[in-house]
Amino acid sequence: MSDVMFVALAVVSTASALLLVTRRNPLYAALCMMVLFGTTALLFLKLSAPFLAAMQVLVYGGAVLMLFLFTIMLLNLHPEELGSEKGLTFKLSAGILSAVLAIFLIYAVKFSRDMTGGSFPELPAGSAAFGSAESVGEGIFDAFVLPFELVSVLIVAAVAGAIVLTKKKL
Amino acid sequence: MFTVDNCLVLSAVLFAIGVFGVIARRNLLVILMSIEVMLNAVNLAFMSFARQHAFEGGNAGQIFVLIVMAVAAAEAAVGLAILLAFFRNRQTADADEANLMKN
Amino acid sequence: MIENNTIFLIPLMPLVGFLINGLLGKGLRRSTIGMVACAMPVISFAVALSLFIKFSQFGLECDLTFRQIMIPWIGVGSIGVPFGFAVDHLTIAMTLMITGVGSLIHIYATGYMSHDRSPERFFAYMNLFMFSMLVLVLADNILLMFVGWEGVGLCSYLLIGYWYEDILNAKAGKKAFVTNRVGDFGFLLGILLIFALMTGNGTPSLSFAKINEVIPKFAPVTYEVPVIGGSIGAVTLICLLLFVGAAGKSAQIPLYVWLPDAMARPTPVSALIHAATMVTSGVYMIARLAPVFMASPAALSVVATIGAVTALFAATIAVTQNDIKKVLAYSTISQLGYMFLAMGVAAFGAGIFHLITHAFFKACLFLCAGSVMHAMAGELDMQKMGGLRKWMPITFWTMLVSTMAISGWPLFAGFFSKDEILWKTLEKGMTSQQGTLFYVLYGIGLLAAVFTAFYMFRLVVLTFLGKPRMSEETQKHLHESPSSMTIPLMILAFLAAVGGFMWLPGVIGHGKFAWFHDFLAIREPAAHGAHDMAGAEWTSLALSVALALGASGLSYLVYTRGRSAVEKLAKTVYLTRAMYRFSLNKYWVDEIYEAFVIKPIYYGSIALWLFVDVVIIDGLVNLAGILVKWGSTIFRNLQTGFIGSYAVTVLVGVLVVLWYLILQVLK
Amino acid sequence: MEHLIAEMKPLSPVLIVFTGALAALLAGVFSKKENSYALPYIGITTVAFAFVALLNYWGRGMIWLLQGAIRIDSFGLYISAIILIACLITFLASIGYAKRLGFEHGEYISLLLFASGGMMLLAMSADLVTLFLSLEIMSISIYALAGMARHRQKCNEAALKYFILGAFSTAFLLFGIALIYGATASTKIHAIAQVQGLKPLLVAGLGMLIVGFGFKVGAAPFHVWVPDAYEGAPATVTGFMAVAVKAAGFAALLRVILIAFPGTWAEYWWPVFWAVALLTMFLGNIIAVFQKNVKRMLAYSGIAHTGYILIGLVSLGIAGSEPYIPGMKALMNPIAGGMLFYLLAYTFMTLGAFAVISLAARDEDDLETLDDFSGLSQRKPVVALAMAVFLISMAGVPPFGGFIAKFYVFKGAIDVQGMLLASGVKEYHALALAILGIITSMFSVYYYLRVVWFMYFREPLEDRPSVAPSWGLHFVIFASSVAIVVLGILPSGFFSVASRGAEALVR
Repeated sequence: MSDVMFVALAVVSTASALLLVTRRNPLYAALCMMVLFGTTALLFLKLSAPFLAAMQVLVYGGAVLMLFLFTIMLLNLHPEELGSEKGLTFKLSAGILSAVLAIFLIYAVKFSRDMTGGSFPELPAGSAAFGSAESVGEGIFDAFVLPFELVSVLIVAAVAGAIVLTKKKL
Repeated sequence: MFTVDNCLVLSAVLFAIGVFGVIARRNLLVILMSIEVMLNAVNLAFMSFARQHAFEGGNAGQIFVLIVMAVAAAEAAVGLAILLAFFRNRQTADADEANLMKN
Repeated sequence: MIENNTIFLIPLMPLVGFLINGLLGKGLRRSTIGMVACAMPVISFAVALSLFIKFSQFGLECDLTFRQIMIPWIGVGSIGVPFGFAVDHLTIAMTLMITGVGSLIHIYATGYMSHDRSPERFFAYMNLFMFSMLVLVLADNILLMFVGWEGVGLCSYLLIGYWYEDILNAKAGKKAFVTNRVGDFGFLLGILLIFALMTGNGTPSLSFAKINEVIPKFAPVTYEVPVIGGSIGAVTLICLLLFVGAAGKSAQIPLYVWLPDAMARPTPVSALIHAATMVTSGVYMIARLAPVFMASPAALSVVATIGAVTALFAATIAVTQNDIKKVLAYSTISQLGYMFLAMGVAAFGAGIFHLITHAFFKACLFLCAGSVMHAMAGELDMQKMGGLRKWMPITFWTMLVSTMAISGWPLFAGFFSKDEILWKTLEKGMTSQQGTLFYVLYGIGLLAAVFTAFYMFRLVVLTFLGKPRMSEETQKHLHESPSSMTIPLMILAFLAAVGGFMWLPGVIGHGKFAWFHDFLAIREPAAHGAHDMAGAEWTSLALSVALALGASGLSYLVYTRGRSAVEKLAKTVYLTRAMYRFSLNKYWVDEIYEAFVIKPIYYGSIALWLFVDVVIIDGLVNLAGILVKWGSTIFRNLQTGFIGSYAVTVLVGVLVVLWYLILQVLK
Repeated sequence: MEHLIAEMKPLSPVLIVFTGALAALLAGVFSKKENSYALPYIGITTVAFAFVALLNYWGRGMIWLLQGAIRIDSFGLYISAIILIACLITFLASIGYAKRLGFEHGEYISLLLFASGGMMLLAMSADLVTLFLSLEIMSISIYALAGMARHRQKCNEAALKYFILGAFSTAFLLFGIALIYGATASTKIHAIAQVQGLKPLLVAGLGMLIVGFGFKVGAAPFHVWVPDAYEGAPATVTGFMAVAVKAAGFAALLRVILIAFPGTWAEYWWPVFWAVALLTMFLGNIIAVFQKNVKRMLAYSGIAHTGYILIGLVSLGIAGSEPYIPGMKALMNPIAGGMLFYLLAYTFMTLGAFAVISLAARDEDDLETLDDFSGLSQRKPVVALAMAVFLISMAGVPPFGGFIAKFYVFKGAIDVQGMLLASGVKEYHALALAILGIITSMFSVYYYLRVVWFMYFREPLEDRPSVAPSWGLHFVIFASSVAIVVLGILPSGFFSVASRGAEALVR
């Protein structure tokens, strides 16, 4: 059951990613992105990380996707304004290079079987130790308190940057 | 099927698809989305490693996933802001139009 | 090693002059600019003189060094490379020459540049050059010498800017650039290798004293050369690398091509940089590192061979040039060849001796040429001169004196110094095991001396004697140069006449009148059984005197009387019946002469020049230029400006890195 | 909570910088537009305070913070000092310039400070989580800074290209970190070195890290963004990008590579850097030759300088490879010190040169084409002299700082080669690098001198009105040229500081 679900999720996410990068209209691409983020959230759930799955939906679905949709609306490109795309040869060679990258990565993974070969370790039943909000929160406020603070710095910097670049009048 | 390396393979494939999107597309919005796909793929890899190392090394993997999400959001914000500034000056969202400087 | 804290004044003064003229020059009056620029080298000269007097107080044979460490410079390990100056006999001789001749040239330049647009820039660079040159000479370590080395090169380039719009379009600039870069590359690599060896030896110092002490010990060490499969001695490698540097700076084969082109600069620059000082720094460097070079006979042979070949090669080219400064340029290359020949036969003292006498007569020659140009409104072509003696007596006589000096007329400076080199070469041939090489080199040297006398007298005759060939208009404006120009000429001519008495040959002075030789005190191998060779030395002396006089006379006759000269020559030399028949058939003789002497020399010279200079060297320089341009264009075009292509480049980089690393791990 | 505050104390330089960034942001929002001239002074004050706080920790040994997320050591402090100097010079140069180009906002000052804080943290990070985050703080601020002059098309384009390629390479870096985390179950840099085995995964991660950092420092073939981003960005930002991003990138690269992948790992990574360094030196120099735009030429020259610094890293790799050659270890500290010295000399040369470029040529354009430079010596003799000093120093001509820096780096390679030969290893990689380095730097004189040429031997063009530079710009140009001369004449003291900085990585 678990395997079937994984395969299904993998197929859906790969398909949506492929559609994303091939759709001409960015609006369709954004919709594909939504599907991809959703399947990723489900995969996180399968990986016993409910908190992160929730965050995935909130951050990606709520923030990132919305940003993209707003921008698409702001630009308001008509289909005829989309412009031309790269030539077929360029796309083909890009595809080949990307495929080679995937093969290399898979190669690296498969040749490290002694480490990655097995299935995931069993988590003690009923415990919320691994992927729960408590356990992640504990990490955030203990060992990773500095990164957590730095995230806030990062977001302030990003907001400042975004404002200064886009505000009409300063 | 649901093993560590298959999760990683899925992540690698998604990553490569994102790479393809960045390279082969001219629409800046799609390029930005492809970058999000790459980051998403990385998150998947982190999550599967975190699940595998559930009993060692603390929660570093999951924290990383969280941080990558924040970074992705920040990058999207700045990236779209740059895109908007570009669009205002040029009236286009075509990456290949950004070709004033070369050689 | 005696501490002395006045040495720094010698290079400091020109630096001060540079700063004054460079920063304030715009607001100063012309006369003030000239005054400042001349005063500085003169003060340096005075300081150097005071140091020289100190040396004399210790006695000439005393081997001592004054040293002044200003500040620690580059710290590496326990001992650093200091920013310091050291003055020994060799240095003080060079310093006196540079500041003395330099001062004279500066004084001359105040007259020569009197109509220039912006003399402050010119004098600022001249002073900056003096500063760099003095740093080069006074440096107590090889790294500081490199600083001066690069500094003089830089000033040399900067002075190209007087005549060219864009460094890229100036062929001269390009050639000077490429050849000097090649030279500097060798030099820097040599320094690094020395540093590596010194560090390996546990004496991480770069001072000349330490290098000369330690590096010769590495003579047995050899490195395998990976491609060829042979091996090369560590010291030989160092010497060859340093020699590449020296050849670049001192215009030796194959890196000489920039010097003739550099003649486009103002004449005082040519006199100072391209005759007296900068181009001799390669010779000085080898003399400075004499013990290192002594440890590698192979490298010395290379130096000697290149030197002798350059001497002959450049002299043959000089014979046919019509541009007065080009002749002098090739002559300089040729004389530098003599100096390297001296270095190569381990006659370091003789080489430096020739360096100094050469500075006198060659500076004088250049300045005379400048005087002529000054009068002729910049005309350089000797075909359009002639008869100038009438208008410019002082220039003529000073030029004649220096010409006799360079041609090796007895008792003039060049005679003593050049003959010393030739004799040492012959002596080496008679004493060393691979004598043949040195006999050949001696022969080449003699032949070059013949050519030297020939082309120099050709120059004098074409310029000053015979009928005036310039236009009426020009003739009206001919005049002798102002005294600010003629006085330096006379001083230099005087030095060129008597400078040789500093060092008389062994057979004449019997070792008593060779104080310059004693003074230099560079450890030369003692001449074996000098007395047995007195006969040989006399022969050599006589031979070179005869050749010099003969070639001068021939040249004089050929270029003054033309065909009738040949007739006359025939009469004086062959007083028999055969001569009479020659005389009868003078056209026939003339044709033989044309066919067998003039034409071969002429065409040979042209061919040599065309082939080596224009085809090979120019070709190489141009090829390098084309390759760079080509490469640049190709790689520039890869920078397409498209984001997608950039991302592809990055991705390809990723793939190559991953491919390499994964393969390495799986091995 | 108290212990947390106590623990944060050694981080005070970074915290001061971030506080200053927030202060500048708020000041920019709440102050009137006519008071905006005061904004750079907030930045200058902040940097001064941070510098004092930084000096306070110099020489105190290593301080581990927050469960090993941060290690404050001499290396991090040295790099932080370079970054603060760069930041200070950028502020000074921005006085007047920012107003002329219309970005005299609080956000500009604030983003510069955010970037600096991120870079300082990057240099101090001992944990990949912190490292990645500080890298992102730096990058995001710089992306925005590059596009700061919003109405200039080139500026938009520069930001766009830099952003897309930067995010692209960051994704690779991140994947690399993921693989390393997967292989070692740890994100602590020091812990990674303890792990054995699992090589393909770890080595793929290493490769991706090299790509990510190589991108930031502008090493070929990951240098593609450099020319366009440098040319398009405002001159002050370009200077900051060229110096601070490179210094921070090298800091992270050195720390990760030398601490997490020492010993047996060295023989995997040094050939990669060898090839990268070779390519970087070659490409940077050869493309720079025929550039007509000085700003772009300096971008390519910056690439070339990366190549020279990488020579040091390759030497370190060869020297650190197992099995150790006796005596090799003693060479490592001077080599790393040479690299750090190079970064310092590079800081002054580059920032000075870009400060000169930020002088106006026409209207709002920078002083960037060769024509703009013609006759500069007549219009602005002091500035032209300073520019000549910067360029000649970059070319590696003595007696300026750039020569000494190159000398240390090349000497390091030759020393390593000598040691190899002495112990009978017949490989010539270090020598090849040193020779190519010397050849290319010899030929680089060509394009640097060309600018000097235009400044001194061309007549000025008519249509280049002269704009009076601000006092800050004058001060920067003057101080940088003095610094370059001092670094050239009295390098010993600075080199010993640099070697102490390197002690934290290699002893």
